[in-house]
Amino acid sequence: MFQVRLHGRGGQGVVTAAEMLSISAFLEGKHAQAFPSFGSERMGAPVQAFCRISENEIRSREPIMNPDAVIILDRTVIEPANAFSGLKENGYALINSSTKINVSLSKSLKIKCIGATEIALDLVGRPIPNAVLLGSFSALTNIIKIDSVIKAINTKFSGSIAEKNVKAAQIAYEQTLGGM
Amino acid sequence: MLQQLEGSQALAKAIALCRPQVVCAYPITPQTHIVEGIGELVRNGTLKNCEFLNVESEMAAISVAIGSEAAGVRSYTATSSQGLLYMMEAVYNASGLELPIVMTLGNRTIGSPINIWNDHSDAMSVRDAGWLMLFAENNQEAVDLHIQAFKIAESIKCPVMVCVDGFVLTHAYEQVNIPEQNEVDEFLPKYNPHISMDKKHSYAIGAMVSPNDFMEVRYLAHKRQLDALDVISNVREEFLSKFNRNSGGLIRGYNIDGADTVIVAMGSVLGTIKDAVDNLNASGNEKFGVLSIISYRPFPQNEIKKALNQAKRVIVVEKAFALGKGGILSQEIELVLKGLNIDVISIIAGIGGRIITKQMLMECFENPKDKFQFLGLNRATIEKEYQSPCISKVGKE
Amino acid sequence: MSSLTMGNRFGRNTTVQSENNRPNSLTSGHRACQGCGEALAARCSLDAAYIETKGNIAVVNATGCLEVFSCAYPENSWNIPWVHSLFGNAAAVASGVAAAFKSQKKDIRVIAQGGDGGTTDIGMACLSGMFERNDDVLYICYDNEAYMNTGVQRSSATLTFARTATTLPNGQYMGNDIRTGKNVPEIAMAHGIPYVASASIGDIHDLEKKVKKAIHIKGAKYIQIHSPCPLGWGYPTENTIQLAKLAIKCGLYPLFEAENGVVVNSTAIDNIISVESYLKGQKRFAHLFGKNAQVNSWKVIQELANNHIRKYKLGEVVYE
Amino acid sequence: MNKPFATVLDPGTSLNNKTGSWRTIRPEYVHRLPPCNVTCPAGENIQQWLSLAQEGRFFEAWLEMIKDNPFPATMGRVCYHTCETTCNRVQFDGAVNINLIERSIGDIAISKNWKFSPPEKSSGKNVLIIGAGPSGLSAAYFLRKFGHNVTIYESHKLPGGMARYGVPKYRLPRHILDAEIQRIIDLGVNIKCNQKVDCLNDVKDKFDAVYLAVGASLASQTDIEISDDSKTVDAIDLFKNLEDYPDEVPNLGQKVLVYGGGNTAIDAARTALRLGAKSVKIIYRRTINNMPAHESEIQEALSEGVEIHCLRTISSIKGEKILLAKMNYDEETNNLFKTGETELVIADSVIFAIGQSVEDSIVKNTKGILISNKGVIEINKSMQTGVKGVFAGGDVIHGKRTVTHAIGYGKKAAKSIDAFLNGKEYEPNLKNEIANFKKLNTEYYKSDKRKEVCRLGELNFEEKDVSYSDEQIIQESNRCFSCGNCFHCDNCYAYCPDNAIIKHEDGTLEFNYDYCKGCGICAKECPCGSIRMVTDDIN
Repeated sequence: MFQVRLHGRGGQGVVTAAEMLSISAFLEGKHAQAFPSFGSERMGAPVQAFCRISENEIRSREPIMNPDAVIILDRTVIEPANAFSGLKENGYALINSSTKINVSLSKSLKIKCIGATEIALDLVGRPIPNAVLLGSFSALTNIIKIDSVIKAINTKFSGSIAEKNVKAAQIAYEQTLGGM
Repeated sequence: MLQQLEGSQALAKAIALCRPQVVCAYPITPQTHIVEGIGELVRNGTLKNCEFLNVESEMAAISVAIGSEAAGVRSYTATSSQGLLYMMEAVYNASGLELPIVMTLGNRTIGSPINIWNDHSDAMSVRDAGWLMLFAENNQEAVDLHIQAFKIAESIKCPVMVCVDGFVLTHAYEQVNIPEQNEVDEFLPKYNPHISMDKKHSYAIGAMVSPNDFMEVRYLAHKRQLDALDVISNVREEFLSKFNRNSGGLIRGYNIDGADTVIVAMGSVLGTIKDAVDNLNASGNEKFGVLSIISYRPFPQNEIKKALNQAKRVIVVEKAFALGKGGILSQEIELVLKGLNIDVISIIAGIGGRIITKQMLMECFENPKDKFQFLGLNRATIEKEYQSPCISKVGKE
Repeated sequence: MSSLTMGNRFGRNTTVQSENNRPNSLTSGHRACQGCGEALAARCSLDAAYIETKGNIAVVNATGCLEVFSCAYPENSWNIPWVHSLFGNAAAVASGVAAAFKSQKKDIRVIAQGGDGGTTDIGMACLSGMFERNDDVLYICYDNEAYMNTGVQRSSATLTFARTATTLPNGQYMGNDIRTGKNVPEIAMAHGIPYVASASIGDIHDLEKKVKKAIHIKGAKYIQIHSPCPLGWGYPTENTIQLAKLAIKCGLYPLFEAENGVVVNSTAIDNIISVESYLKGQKRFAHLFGKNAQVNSWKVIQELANNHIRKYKLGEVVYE
Repeated sequence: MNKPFATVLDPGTSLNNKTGSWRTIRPEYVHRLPPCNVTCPAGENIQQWLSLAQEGRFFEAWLEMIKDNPFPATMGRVCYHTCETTCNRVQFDGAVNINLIERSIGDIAISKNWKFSPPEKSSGKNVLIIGAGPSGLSAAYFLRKFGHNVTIYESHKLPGGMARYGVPKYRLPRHILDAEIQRIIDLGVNIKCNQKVDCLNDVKDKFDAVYLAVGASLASQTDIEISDDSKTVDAIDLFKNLEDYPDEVPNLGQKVLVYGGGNTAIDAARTALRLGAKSVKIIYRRTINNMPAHESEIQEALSEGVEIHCLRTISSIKGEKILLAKMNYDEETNNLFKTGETELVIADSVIFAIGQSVEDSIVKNTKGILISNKGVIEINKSMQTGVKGVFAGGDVIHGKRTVTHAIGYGKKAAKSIDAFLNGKEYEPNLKNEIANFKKLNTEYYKSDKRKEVCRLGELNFEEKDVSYSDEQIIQESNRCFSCGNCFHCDNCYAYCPDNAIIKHEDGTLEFNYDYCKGCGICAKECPCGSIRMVTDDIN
């Protein structure tokens, strides 16, 4: 079971990212479960979402407290949301940031920063970094294939928005692979 | 077809497959996505010959469904929490009129204080309202129960409420097998209403009934619910043979043969419970089993008794309780097991969306300290509040 | 012979009610009080709708006198498809019935009906919702100006100073001195629905004309019918029609029609009378005229009538 | 369909609930007597023929008229129509113009040559009627219809009595009168004119019954001092001469006085104008409001230029000088006295129109027939004189002397004689309660002004044609309230909150006491007062 926790703010597509992640896994024949940290839907408020990926049926519905990876869509929530809490030893932390983030942690993590918002603005025209980060996540973790991410984007979006997001995710994927 | 879908979207698709002709909706979290989904299916032409009404309140929503069922068409609505209470009067009315409405209850607690998160307080508040109440364990079952619900409702002329845990299921993406339209059509034939409103059926529906006959009306309604036990089982069988999925029915056991302790629960918490029980069984000596109650109304007493009578201990995990008394489901289980010398423990969990973790459950199952307890209750807060001059010290626990 | 009668042997300008094959939507054996205005209003309205649609109507009834006296097991007085759900939800149930017919492509016209309590008070939310959605329902309110079924308590349709069980004229209180605050036809008009009308059993020609017109209009329609209640108002049972006529003649119950939110027609009064002659025949206003009455207190009601006369252009104000 | 128990019910099942048991009073349909009918001297069922006229069924309306009066066209001209005075519509927007409708239909009957149907049977009995005036002719008509053989002896040249000799032509054209008399003759009545009966005893035994209808044809006498050179004439003689010798136009001079205040005085004055008088003055002792003449007649006379000088009596007539005594009259006490003042007027002639009296010589030798102190023959309630089989009516008895009354007497006498001939006593029908205005609910009648006509024509002896057109007849008939009798307005049926009235195919209505709760709305909303509430019998 691979568990991912996503952090961000309302309006950044945190929940959609979790959903697309689950769809990507599903498309690879895996079981996946995505769910938000339920609350009223307010723009700008800190938001969490979760995604479990497994070869077997997923029954548990508890929130993810010990993720294998965290995806941070907005670096400003890291502290207030305690975004790294419970993250496993050698877990992944994918952070939307064009500059490198210095975090002092007691455990070793695989941290990757990517300027997803810039890529999104550049290619999609909107500051929604979720698809970009999923492309990067695919490269970073290899838990899901980039093809699955592209398919997932295409189920959630359509037309030019889908096209642009796919492009952005691919760029992020390439960038991430190249940077490793 | 197997799809990765949000629970609400899956339900919207499933309900559309049942071809309701009137769907009415009033927004309340967390039920909203379901009717939004149906609305979209109506608008894009997937669900044909269906009137989708945006009404001004839950009272209107259920009332529209009452009207359309009375006029002889398959009708659907959904609500949660306060919405259910707001339609309460009509909830009783719908069952009294024997109108086979199907309603999704996206379970949510009841305020005040206002709280939009999941528990079963809303469902428990209508447990005597004459509706059949079925609880879904996961989104696949939620989908399947809705398809079964129309069939059950229409065959016994009684409304059915399908309880789906708010957020936990309604907002969760997971894989769901959505049946094909032709399969559903075969399973759920065209609605043949027992009452309708036209020149040929000039009936008066909803007569006043005096003390001379009212008790008989109620008795018959009770009898109908008891008869529904068989209907629910049969529909499950039929569904199984048609769709090859073991969804619905009255109860479902998990490792209960030879279990010392059986955990009884309803709804989505069962998944986490099963994981907890698997962990316990893998490590300890005591053997744990799980009993899912799918049909809460009618209450399958005999089936429950049969499932539990070998256990030494029964732990009921319930997401609602009766203030001033205690667990609700546990009381009913206790009555079923009366005289069998089985300990019944009531664990109130997840109230107002409080986190229920596998860890918490395991600890509690292994060593339930009290016969009645609240899972994850913050003692410090309680103690602090007890120091407050505003709180009466009388009857301090 | 006069065309003001309900029928005549020449068949000129006759009412549905005068026809020997009228449908009797509400038939005999119902348990309404002697001289019940509501029973009459309901039969008149539904018969007109029935004739106009060749029997293709379905009726939703709010809880209240009409429902209780017409349909108690084992006796049903209705000869039309009829459903009763609750006190406050008739409009919504009717929306559901209309939706059902629409989905089945059945051309059956839907009528919801209730008293003033079930309409102007507890049923207001559902009513407004039905209006706002412009659902294809004709809502008829039989207005007898109080909760009669429960023993004559004040409703938002109760006339100023009227005595009810909850507005007794005790001490300094003058009956319903809360004022008459809710003009539901105007509220209906504010929704911009295609058709709104007021009517009265004091003018059945007019009433039938309005129902016949409304029943064909697609969308939400509202007709409020003044239906005197011998019990609640305190008058001899034979005076039901007379009082309805007096209410029209003094201007207190203006008869008008509105389309899409605009008054398009009102019935002018030939010889306007004083409200006094209307009020005096009713016990609910006896305290305005008795020994201990405040002098000319009833003139407040006259002013209400005058306002109607001016607003709906019923004629010249005669009594100031 | 397997319906839920108790909450879903079949339609109309409340018919099992007989709410009639709630009732303490109950409505019933009644027939009340309309005031027009009550006051009609001939007892015409006016409402009934108006009802037929409303439907344009003029023949049936005429048949209904002739049930009580064989002279519709005549009566439509000369009747003083008390029916219209008492018509309830007077209190609403003016009486129904009954008289003109009767005339109009009567004229249609003449123009279409409608006949009386012959008697259905023959009794073989012979009845003699003495006098072919309105009363005698009326009696003859009814007796003939009853199947008796009728012979009339008439002293004048022509039948018609006062209708011919007391009513000027411009009010009653003779072809109208002749046509209506001819119908009676056509029915088989044998009228022998110029046949004066001097003594009843000479003829009475030859018949099974006799009806004395000789009228009052003697001009009343006065004690006014009249000089020999004065020119005076009795109105009744003036009319007779005009009728029997139309070529001899009497010369009344330029200035004419008429003495009297009745209809005859008015007729005389208007006749004088037509004979060339330039000034006609009526001298009457009381006030104009007390004149016995009919209001409309007075108005017409005034319009034609007749002057009416009230509160005066004639003291003496000396040539052209006529001395009048001024009078004082107290209406309350009915005291009439001379003021002492006098007035002298100049006139070429004076016409007396101060009443007529009965010529009683015919019965002087008949034992048992009594003459009252007022000079009229006394009769019992069956109109029989003191002699068995001898009846009397019309102006010879005490009562109102109008053509209409005469026709009424004739009808009543005929019924009595018929009963007598069958060995029975005539019993009049019991009269229903009167439908007065209070019993009506006039809200349901639309205001519709009475259609008036102006009867005034040119100053000659031709009648002005004022009859209604067919449409006008229908329109005016429709103004009838139908007082006291259901006219099928269906108000009761429509307004009953309990549907407790059954309307049959033919439009007739019946109370269904199974469901009637006795609220009384039907009675209250009945426009014509033909429903009454009565205490319910306790069964």
